[in-house]
Amino acid sequence: MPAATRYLGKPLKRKEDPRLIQGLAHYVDDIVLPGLHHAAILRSPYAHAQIRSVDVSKAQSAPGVVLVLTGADLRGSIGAVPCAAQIPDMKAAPRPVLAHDRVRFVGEGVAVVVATDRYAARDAIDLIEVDYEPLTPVVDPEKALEKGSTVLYDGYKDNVAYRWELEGGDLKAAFKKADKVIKQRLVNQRLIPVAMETRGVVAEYKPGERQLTLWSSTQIPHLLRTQIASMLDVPEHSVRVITPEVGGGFGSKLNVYVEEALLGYLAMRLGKPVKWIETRRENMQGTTHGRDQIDDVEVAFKRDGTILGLRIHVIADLGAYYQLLTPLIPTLTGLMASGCYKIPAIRTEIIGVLTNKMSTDAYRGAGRPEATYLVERALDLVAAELKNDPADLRRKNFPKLEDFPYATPTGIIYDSANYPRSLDLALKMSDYKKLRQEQAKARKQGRCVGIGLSTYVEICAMGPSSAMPAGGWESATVRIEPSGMINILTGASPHGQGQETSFAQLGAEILGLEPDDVNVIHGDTSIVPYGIGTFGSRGTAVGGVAAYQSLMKLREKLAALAGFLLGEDPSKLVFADMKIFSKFQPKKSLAFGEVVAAAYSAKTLPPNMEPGLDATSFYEPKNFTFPFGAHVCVVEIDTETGDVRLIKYVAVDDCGNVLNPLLVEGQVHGGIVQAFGQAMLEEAVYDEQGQLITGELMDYAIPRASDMPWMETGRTVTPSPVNPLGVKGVGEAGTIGATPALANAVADALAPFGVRHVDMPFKRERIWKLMQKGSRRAK
Amino acid sequence: MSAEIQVRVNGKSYESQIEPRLLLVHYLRDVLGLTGTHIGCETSLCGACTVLLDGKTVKSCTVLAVQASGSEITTIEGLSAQAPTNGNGLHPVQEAFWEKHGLQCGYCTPGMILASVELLRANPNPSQPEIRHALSGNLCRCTGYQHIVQAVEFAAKKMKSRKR
Amino acid sequence: MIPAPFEYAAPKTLEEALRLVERHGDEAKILAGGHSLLPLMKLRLAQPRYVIDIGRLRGMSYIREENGHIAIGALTTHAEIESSNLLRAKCPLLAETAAAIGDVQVRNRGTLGGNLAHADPAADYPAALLALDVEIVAASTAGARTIPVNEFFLDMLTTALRPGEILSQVRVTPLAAHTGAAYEKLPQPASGFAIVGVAARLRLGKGGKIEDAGVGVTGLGPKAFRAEAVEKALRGKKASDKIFTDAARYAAQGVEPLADLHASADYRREMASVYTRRALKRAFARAQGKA
Amino acid sequence: MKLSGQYSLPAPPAKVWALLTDPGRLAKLLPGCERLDPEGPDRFKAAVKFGIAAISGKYAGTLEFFEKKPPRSMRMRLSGKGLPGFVDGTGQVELAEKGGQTELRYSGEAQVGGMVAAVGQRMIEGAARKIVDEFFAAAAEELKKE
Repeated sequence: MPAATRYLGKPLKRKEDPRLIQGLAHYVDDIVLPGLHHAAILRSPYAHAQIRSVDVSKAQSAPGVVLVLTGADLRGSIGAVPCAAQIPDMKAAPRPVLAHDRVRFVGEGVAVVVATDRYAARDAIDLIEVDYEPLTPVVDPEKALEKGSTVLYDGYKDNVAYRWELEGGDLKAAFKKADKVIKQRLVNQRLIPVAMETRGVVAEYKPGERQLTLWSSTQIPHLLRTQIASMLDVPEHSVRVITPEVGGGFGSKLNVYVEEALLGYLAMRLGKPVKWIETRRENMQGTTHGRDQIDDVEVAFKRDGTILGLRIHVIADLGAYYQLLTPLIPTLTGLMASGCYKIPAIRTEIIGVLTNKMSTDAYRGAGRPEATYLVERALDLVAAELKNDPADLRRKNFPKLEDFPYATPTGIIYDSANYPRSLDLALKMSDYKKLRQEQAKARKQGRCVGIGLSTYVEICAMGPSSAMPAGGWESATVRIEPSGMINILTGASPHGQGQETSFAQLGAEILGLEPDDVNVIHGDTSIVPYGIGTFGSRGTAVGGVAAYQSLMKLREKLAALAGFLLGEDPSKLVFADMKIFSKFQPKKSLAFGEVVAAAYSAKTLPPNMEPGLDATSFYEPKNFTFPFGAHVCVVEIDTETGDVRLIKYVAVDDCGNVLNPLLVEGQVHGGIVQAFGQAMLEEAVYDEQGQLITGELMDYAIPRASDMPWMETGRTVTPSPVNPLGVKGVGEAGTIGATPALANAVADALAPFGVRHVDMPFKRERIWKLMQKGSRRAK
Repeated sequence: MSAEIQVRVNGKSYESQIEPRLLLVHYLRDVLGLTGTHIGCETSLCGACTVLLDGKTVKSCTVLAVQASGSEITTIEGLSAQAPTNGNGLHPVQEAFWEKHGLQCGYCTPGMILASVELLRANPNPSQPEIRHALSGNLCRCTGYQHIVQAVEFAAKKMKSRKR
Repeated sequence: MIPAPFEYAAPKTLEEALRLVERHGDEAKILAGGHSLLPLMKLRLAQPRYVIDIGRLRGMSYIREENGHIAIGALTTHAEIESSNLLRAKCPLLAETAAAIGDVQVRNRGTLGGNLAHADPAADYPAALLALDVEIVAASTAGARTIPVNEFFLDMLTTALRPGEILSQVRVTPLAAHTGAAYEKLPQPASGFAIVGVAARLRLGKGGKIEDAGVGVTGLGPKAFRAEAVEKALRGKKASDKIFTDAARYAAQGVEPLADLHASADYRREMASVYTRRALKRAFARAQGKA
Repeated sequence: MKLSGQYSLPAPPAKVWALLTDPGRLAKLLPGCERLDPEGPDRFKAAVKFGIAAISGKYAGTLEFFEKKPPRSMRMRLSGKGLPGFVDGTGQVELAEKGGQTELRYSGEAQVGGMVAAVGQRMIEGAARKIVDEFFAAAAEELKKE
């Protein structure tokens, strides 16, 4: 990061906000085109059934209806949903755009109606008659593995999608050496991402230009374009994807969805623009879910608290089909199973299982929250067993500062860290010692208070291309327009993260301008160079670095030109206050705009210099980055009802250098509250028949303002050596760090009831039952 | 079947022939083109579709447009006309959300701002628990709410100083 | 989510509304604020052929004292009840219960009459109205009749309203002297509806003797009900924590609790006791002029 | 969803049996039943309007009796679908004589899907119970008339 910090590291107000707070921004559903048609999709009410027949005749003749198509009609016309994850010996589970023979989860599309307005399209859905032959649904992933279970796909002998193993270190020796081994089964329940804006697509085809334009609420416009072109079998350059404002993603819009291809197809077939906006119910049923692992953990340790080894067995419920990264997500759990500890030996075995449910895929943290959760719970189980303070036990197992870059037995290299520093700060901010004293007092009064701690590390800035299915680089073009205004075109397409501001800060800092002089353009594949997308906390740590590189290229060119015009050594030039001037003779100075004008007028250029000011960079990171932190929280449980109340939260996060602390704080807050959702409230519940019974926000609770106490946030700064900005990424940190802290607090609160572990979500009844059992035992 | 309605939206009068089943939120968005009001959950839980109907917040996904006939409606687009602004065309609550980073993806924001406006009208000096309680009908998945709470506190201060 | 088509009428007078309701029978649904009916219609679980919007009827939204009781018009919103000075002074339980419904936006729009006529087994009002022993007025072309609230809720989503009747008013007796009342609720975390909600009213005599008690329970079973066994266990006794705990044990007597993903029958039953005790304790504190 | 219960009916098992297997009379007793047409031996096509208050929908489906052991026991299968969703269930009915009357026990399991399952979860069991109660109350009335 440049030494000067006129704008970098400053809490600038966001540039994107004025349009958002005035209702002037445009999300997909706000786009209206002349002659716009509307699509609605009929979805299966069965989790598993054979389609005998579909009768669309009544729907076809309903008022306003233009076209009705079934899965059978589309067979062979559109490719299946792409899956970018390749795991050896993985079974295929491709999802057709509409089901044609068998439906495999509640909410799978069976037919589509296009009508002249939204209401007519919806009405016609009710007129389609489908004859289903119900099949036994496979819902529980453990039962799905049993012999004799119904199999989802003909031709397969079981529902195992794949088996994956990762072992590092000598696990046998570790367990042999151990004084003790603790086993625990941990369930990381299935979650629904619930971005406030559901998904939506508008597709328009211009036959003359042979141009298909898709507006989609997505995190990955370029990947989407490539995949849609392939699914529709049209040349990639005839597809343009535009992401307008995106109302939250959290990983659920990091995908290629059937509706995106379907709408493209419909627009091409009809020659009319068509819009489809997902209902909330469709969103709950048919946008990717997250987590859903059963983790059996064995931890081997010495009496003095040294952790020697971890054996992890994961059953990952993948759902019925693969979406873009479905099979890959659980493997990240294996990669990050070391946590921020020096654990000599780790073995992770994963069984991916196919069930009659919606696919799981990336959801804020994607595999890493599961890893952190299981490691942090394991540490607390050991601490409880040894009657050690959880903070002391953690400190004992941290790698030393001189161990960095630290290679884990899972095969990755942590770039930089100072775990004790963040832990110390969190303990200090929370007044941890006093909390423990107060807890002891509360317990004497019969109150049920728990303190939870987590120290975490996560993997960000996804990532080196060698580790990423579609490449791990990011692109940016910087264009300095003839008037001196800057456009940064980034391949990373943000959706709430605030890069229009932080990248403008970067541009202003490097070129000595004001942030208002810098405009950030993203999310249009026809304008912006190819990018990978915004996910895995890579927007700034990869996308930002690409922008930095392009800015530096232009700075160099401007310096060369200004040096030529001023007769000064370019390396002695300073960019500040909208001027370029000599460091030692400030009078040798040109206005920024003058130099830019010279580059465009091209009358006096140094020999061999091209006119214009335009630079594109593709930044390939040499490693991931590894943000870390320490969280402390306090919960109190109502002993009569089991109601868990969070009463204190302290988070210390280290995401390396920071471009805009306001944005970082916002990401941390949001992440913690999403973790609170998983810990306390959220669970996608399918009944035994595979019906999603948390199918609306009336039954799927997400956190409200009134659920949360004040969160105190602190930060340490350990720059990453991986990239020139020293940034690490922060989009998922809060979620990764907070979930185990909350779980540890609840387990700690329940310890007097003889409870060692309780699975999330900590719903009142579950806690109440444990307390009842515990009190009875005590009596 | 169609019905006739007359409404005043953001100070402008409209007369429309509509289907009686047309939801107010669709009327505002699709008929009048006021797309600042968003649809989040459709079950009157998330508050993204909040508008002011005769000065009171309602969830416009659970009101028929015909029910609003004869009423005065304010959407996010018309909010700034409701209060003295700082010359930047923003209502103090809008300014406060900007100042305190009370939004990320922005989708819940129009509803959240209108709910805050109603809160401050009823209670110009709310405590943090009062703010959290008053906004419990508005869901936000990005911010973790803390900056929103700070924004409402900031707006309260600002509105008091402007009245003086 | 879009409702199925229907025919719409917005009568201007109660008489006109009653004639329409009579004419269309069970093909019609009455729309007041719409916060019970519209969600069902949007899910297309309800597809009435006619919707009779009584929201424009004049003179059906009021809270006033008449003939020794407080009369509340059926179209009075939850927000109006929550903020009514008259109710806060003379029957704060109703204001407190109204404030526990949904959220600000819902309370601005939902009406007392709509809520009661819908008879959701987890609605908040019924608990309070049962504890207060109110009367419900049903209008029809034949005239008005009053229904004691204890006879009003018949079953899940089913009331004693007859075809052709419109709920027009609720009559509440102001709380007597030395009376305290409270509503305590365990909300369903997503929807805010009551998993269990208990309203308690206690009138104290000399020496802390409980002269009268009214306890209404919602959320527990298919319909809200008056917990008569609890009331019986309280009447004539001297108020104490112990008597509240003992009496609260009867909260679920004779009721087969509902079960869903948010709470099992057993848990609901236990929570009925816990919340009954909490409501009783708070009602008692209030009867003593505390809290 | 699992349902079970028992009823006392004012007639001996033979008469109850006759009633339960007579589609014409069943159609009259089943709440909301609009049609019950024989489609084969022990198999009927049904059109039913199920629901309570505002929440109601029309379902079309089949009712089947099997493993009939008159007048002691039988199993039945019921499937229906309509706009609000579908119901597929099987059940067992057992009749026992007690002082000239019949003690009837039933138990069954049903799969409910679609919109009803997703949002009406809280109410389904109560509604089902109510429908069964209404049916047997009507059956008792009918038997009394004989």
